[in-house]
Amino acid sequence: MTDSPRTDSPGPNAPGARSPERRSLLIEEAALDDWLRDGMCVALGGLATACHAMIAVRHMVRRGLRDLTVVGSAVGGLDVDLLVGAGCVKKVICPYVGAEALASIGPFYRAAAERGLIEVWECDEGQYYAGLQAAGQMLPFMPTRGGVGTSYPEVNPDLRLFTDPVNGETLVAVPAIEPDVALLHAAQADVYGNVQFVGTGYADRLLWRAAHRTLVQVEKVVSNEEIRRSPERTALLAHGVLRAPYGAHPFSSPGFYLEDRAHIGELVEAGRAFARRGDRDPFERYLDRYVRKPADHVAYLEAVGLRRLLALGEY
Amino acid sequence: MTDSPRTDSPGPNAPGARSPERRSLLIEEAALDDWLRDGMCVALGGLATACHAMIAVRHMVRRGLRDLTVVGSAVGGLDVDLLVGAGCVKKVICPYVGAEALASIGPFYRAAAERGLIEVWECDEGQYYAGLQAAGQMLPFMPTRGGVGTSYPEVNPDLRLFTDPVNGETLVAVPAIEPDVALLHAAQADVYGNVQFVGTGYADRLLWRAAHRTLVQVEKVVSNEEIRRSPERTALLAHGVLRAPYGAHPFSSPGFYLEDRAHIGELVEAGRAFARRGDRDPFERYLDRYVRKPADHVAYLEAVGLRRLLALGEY
Amino acid sequence: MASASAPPALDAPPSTKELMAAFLARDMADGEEIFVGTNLPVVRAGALLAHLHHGPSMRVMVAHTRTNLHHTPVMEYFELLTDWRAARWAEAYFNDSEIVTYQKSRRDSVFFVGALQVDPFGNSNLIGLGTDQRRLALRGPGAIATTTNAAHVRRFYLFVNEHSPRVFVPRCDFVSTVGWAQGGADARRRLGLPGGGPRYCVTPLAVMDFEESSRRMRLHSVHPGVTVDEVRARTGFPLLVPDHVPVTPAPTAEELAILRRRVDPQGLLRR
Amino acid sequence: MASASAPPALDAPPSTKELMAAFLARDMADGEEIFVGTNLPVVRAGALLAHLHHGPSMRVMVAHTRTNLHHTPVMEYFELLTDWRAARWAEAYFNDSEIVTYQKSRRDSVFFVGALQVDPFGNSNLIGLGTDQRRLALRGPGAIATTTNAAHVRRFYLFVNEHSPRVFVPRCDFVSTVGWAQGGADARRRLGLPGGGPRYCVTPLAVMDFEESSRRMRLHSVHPGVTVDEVRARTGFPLLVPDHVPVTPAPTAEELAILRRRVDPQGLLRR
Repeated sequence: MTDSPRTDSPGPNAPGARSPERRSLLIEEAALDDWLRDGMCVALGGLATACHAMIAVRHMVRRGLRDLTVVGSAVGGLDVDLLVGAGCVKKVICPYVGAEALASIGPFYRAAAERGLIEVWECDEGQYYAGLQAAGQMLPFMPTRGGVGTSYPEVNPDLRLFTDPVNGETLVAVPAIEPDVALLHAAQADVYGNVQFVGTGYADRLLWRAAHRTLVQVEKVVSNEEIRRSPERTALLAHGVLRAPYGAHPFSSPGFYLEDRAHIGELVEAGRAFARRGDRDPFERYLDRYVRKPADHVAYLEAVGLRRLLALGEY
Repeated sequence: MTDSPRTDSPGPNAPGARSPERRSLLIEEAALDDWLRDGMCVALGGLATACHAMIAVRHMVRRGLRDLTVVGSAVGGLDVDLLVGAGCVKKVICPYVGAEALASIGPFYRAAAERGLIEVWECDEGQYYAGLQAAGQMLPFMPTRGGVGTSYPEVNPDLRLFTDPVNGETLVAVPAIEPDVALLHAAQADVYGNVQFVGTGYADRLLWRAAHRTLVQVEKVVSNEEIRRSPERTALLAHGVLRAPYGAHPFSSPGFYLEDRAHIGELVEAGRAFARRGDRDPFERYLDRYVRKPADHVAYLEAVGLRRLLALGEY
Repeated sequence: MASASAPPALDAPPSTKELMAAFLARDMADGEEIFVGTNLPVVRAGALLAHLHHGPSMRVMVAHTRTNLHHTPVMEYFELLTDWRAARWAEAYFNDSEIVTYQKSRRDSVFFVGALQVDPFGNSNLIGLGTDQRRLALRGPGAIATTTNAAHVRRFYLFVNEHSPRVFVPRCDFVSTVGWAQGGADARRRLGLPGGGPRYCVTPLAVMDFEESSRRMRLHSVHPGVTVDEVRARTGFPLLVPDHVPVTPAPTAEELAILRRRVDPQGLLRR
Repeated sequence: MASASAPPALDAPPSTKELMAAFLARDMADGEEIFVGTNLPVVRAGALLAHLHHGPSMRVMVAHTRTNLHHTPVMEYFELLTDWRAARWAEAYFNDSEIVTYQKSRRDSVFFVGALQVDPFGNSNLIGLGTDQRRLALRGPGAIATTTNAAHVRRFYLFVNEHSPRVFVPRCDFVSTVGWAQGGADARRRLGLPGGGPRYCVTPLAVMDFEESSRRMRLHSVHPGVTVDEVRARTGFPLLVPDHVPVTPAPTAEELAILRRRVDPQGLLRR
């Protein structure tokens, strides 16, 4: 994760090929295979119980990807837990994995971490964001004060105490966190990758800045003219756009739907059955029903049921 | 400028005194005296020929403030030049002072710098922003790569080369740039200090983050309800708000008026008369007419003339 | 969302949680920045009570927005950090990464830190229990932003829901948040931490503070019906105890009325 | 704003500035990020010509906005960096501090660097002339963002309006922007600079590049009517000169038509 900065270009329209018109960045769900590979460092956007890129997450589980380094959001959700439960994850980089009141800690994550099955890159949010800042700024590290006097430099040897060259203070040096790809979920984008959120977009912009490439699921694909109507809302420029109505389900999508607590409860109970009793059956049933059997996102939504989806009311 | 972080609070509503209702942060122009003192480090917002807090700048000239350290904007404008010409400035911290095609470099600034009458804290924009970032993050320094291999560490000893503690790369350490006060000009705010820009607001948000206190001139004071109609536009929380229609004149104010090129030309010519011929009379006449004689901002606008102001058309 | 149960009567005696909320509220000053956290009803209620009772100019941070609720008749309870319905009150949004990174903007902020373990100097642990980070006996929820925030904010409060020797330990297995470090009046300054440190530690039994010269934990007050000996027995290290230990003061009728009518009509503090 | 003069006829021969703009345009690839600078009409025209001629997916940065102008019939000329009227084209805004700080978002960016002085390795100076920074004989405009941008962007172009021994010097009084440092194929890598460095130096007389192993400045082409000896004489250090030096190719009719009808109907490149 501390690769030196790259000078090759994975830009939205990698130079070279000529095209008579502006290129569309819209991808089909099946093309996710071109984005995701075993062993990658994958950043997952959103926060806690909101706005995780669940089409991409379920795709990784469906394909049985392995050895992923997952950069969860600063308050990582059960998107991370699902990937850990499915055995896709080697290492987790984020300060928290859970769903607050719905699950104070992700059950698969806790079990795997306690058993040493995954590596946890221990950090708090300040350190986590410092590492992403370093990557976005093409710097090898970023200083931060949070962590001085704590156990963090012991439990995470990547966090090094150093003496600042200006005032001589002791600070923590956080190495760059550089995801290969950031997987985000947003309100809308045009086919050229102009992404707009409803609300703050959490730290998705920083994940975009830090990552090599960014794929954004959107509730709606809108016209370029619609984007130009409110350019101040454009938060980032994606490298790929995936049409994804209800694509954050079972998590919430600001302005569109609230979290599906019943579905999240189903997932949490499956995790707890495994973590507490070693019983993996409920999770396997969950995976069969919601991940393996549905061939694509719309089939997943059908498995969830339209009645349920439409009940995840707006305000 | 590398003070260690402060723990005292200059917050918008400094705790202590009780108040039955939410406190208004609106100030009168005369109260600028409470904000500005000899020897201060003063940050000036806007960029190039736009959005400088000219009521505050003219106030400093009128009061004859001395020994200011001026943190100009990243592309500093003739706001800085005016202060230098009036003898208020000891040190300038910014990568540029001028007005682009209207004056490739500020004439007073050039003359004073070449004669050693002011200290120039030599930097490029990357270093400048790194120093402000450090202040906003309460860190003693921020690393940057821009400047490695250049003369900057020689011409500005505050910019120190150091070996990064993670990868061993040579980087530049920029000390925190911590203004005592940031003086900004924006589109609108409510009396509680919620400031909204038209357009990007340049780097004003970063100046706000770095500075101890922030005073914002606004074209319009609007209701709190108006602010709440578009909370996503609220960019910063000022410590003081000054009602300031045409308050950036002779510079532009996005969405309100363009720059007054004739007036800027008058100022530039006065500067050039001094810089080239040692003739200070045109500048003294300028100061008499536009700074010393007008007792306040409205009197200044009257000196400029309503006909001129209303001709600085919108698009 | 709002509970269907009737709001508690105003003349019912205060619950321990209401008492704790009122204690916290009184310690917060007007103009400060407060975080209305999720999943911590007492902390939420304390912050909002301060705002409504004596803090009309407080900055209220709720679910990635900043607002002022001084004239909001009844506070809706948002259980989740990302509940975007709270944006209906927003004066501004704030970005999660910016709020943690730009600590200078939070010089007036007060903050709350939970813990699995707390030591005699108010250092605390959210990382987990055990000796080897790679094989924790119990993985904690993690520090979230408490490490960085507690290093910088004006002051913070330790808040734990269980007062027992499991929580109050002579030495934390791991320290995720610095309190008064190794002790001494200038303990934090020596580490270069600009924030004011922990002022109080609030539990269901008592309130503790930190003695000024040693920065050791000291009993500040006991809640009604709790004895000093009980607190001592349930604290896993020697607590400094002054000659006279007052009882944590009860909320006034005005405070109770605000709590029950506007802040917590759902009655979360009485469960 | 738009000039009142009639656009130049399409059959008039190209001016030197038009030639320079066309050279720059051909070197820019589709998908790259280009800055439509102010106060540099040739650079502006080169970037926009590339966009309209063969770069429909370029990212066009103009006056703190990002846009795409592929279908915009005629480009308005904005003289000032802060001209907010350019926002009428915006797909996004960009913040001045973010664009300089977050260099990773600009991996596809190409950039232009002006100079008071340029040395044989393409290092350049915008700080000023003299020996003592505190008493410069001539204070330059300053590096603006060129130091940091040139360290990071995909590649950059040195662009000077005067080709003379005053500008092309054996050693710059100060270096504000690194080109190929002390020379050698890996000169920039040794300094840890991730960007691709200067590809061409474009002047009113000629185009220079940098020989691959030494990274010394080499004559690439001379503009029509200019001799190699003339360029040598007006360069203050020995220039590498290959056996055959081509003439900088003239714009095609298609390129000229785009330049004169859509990019520069004001005729700034013909003054």
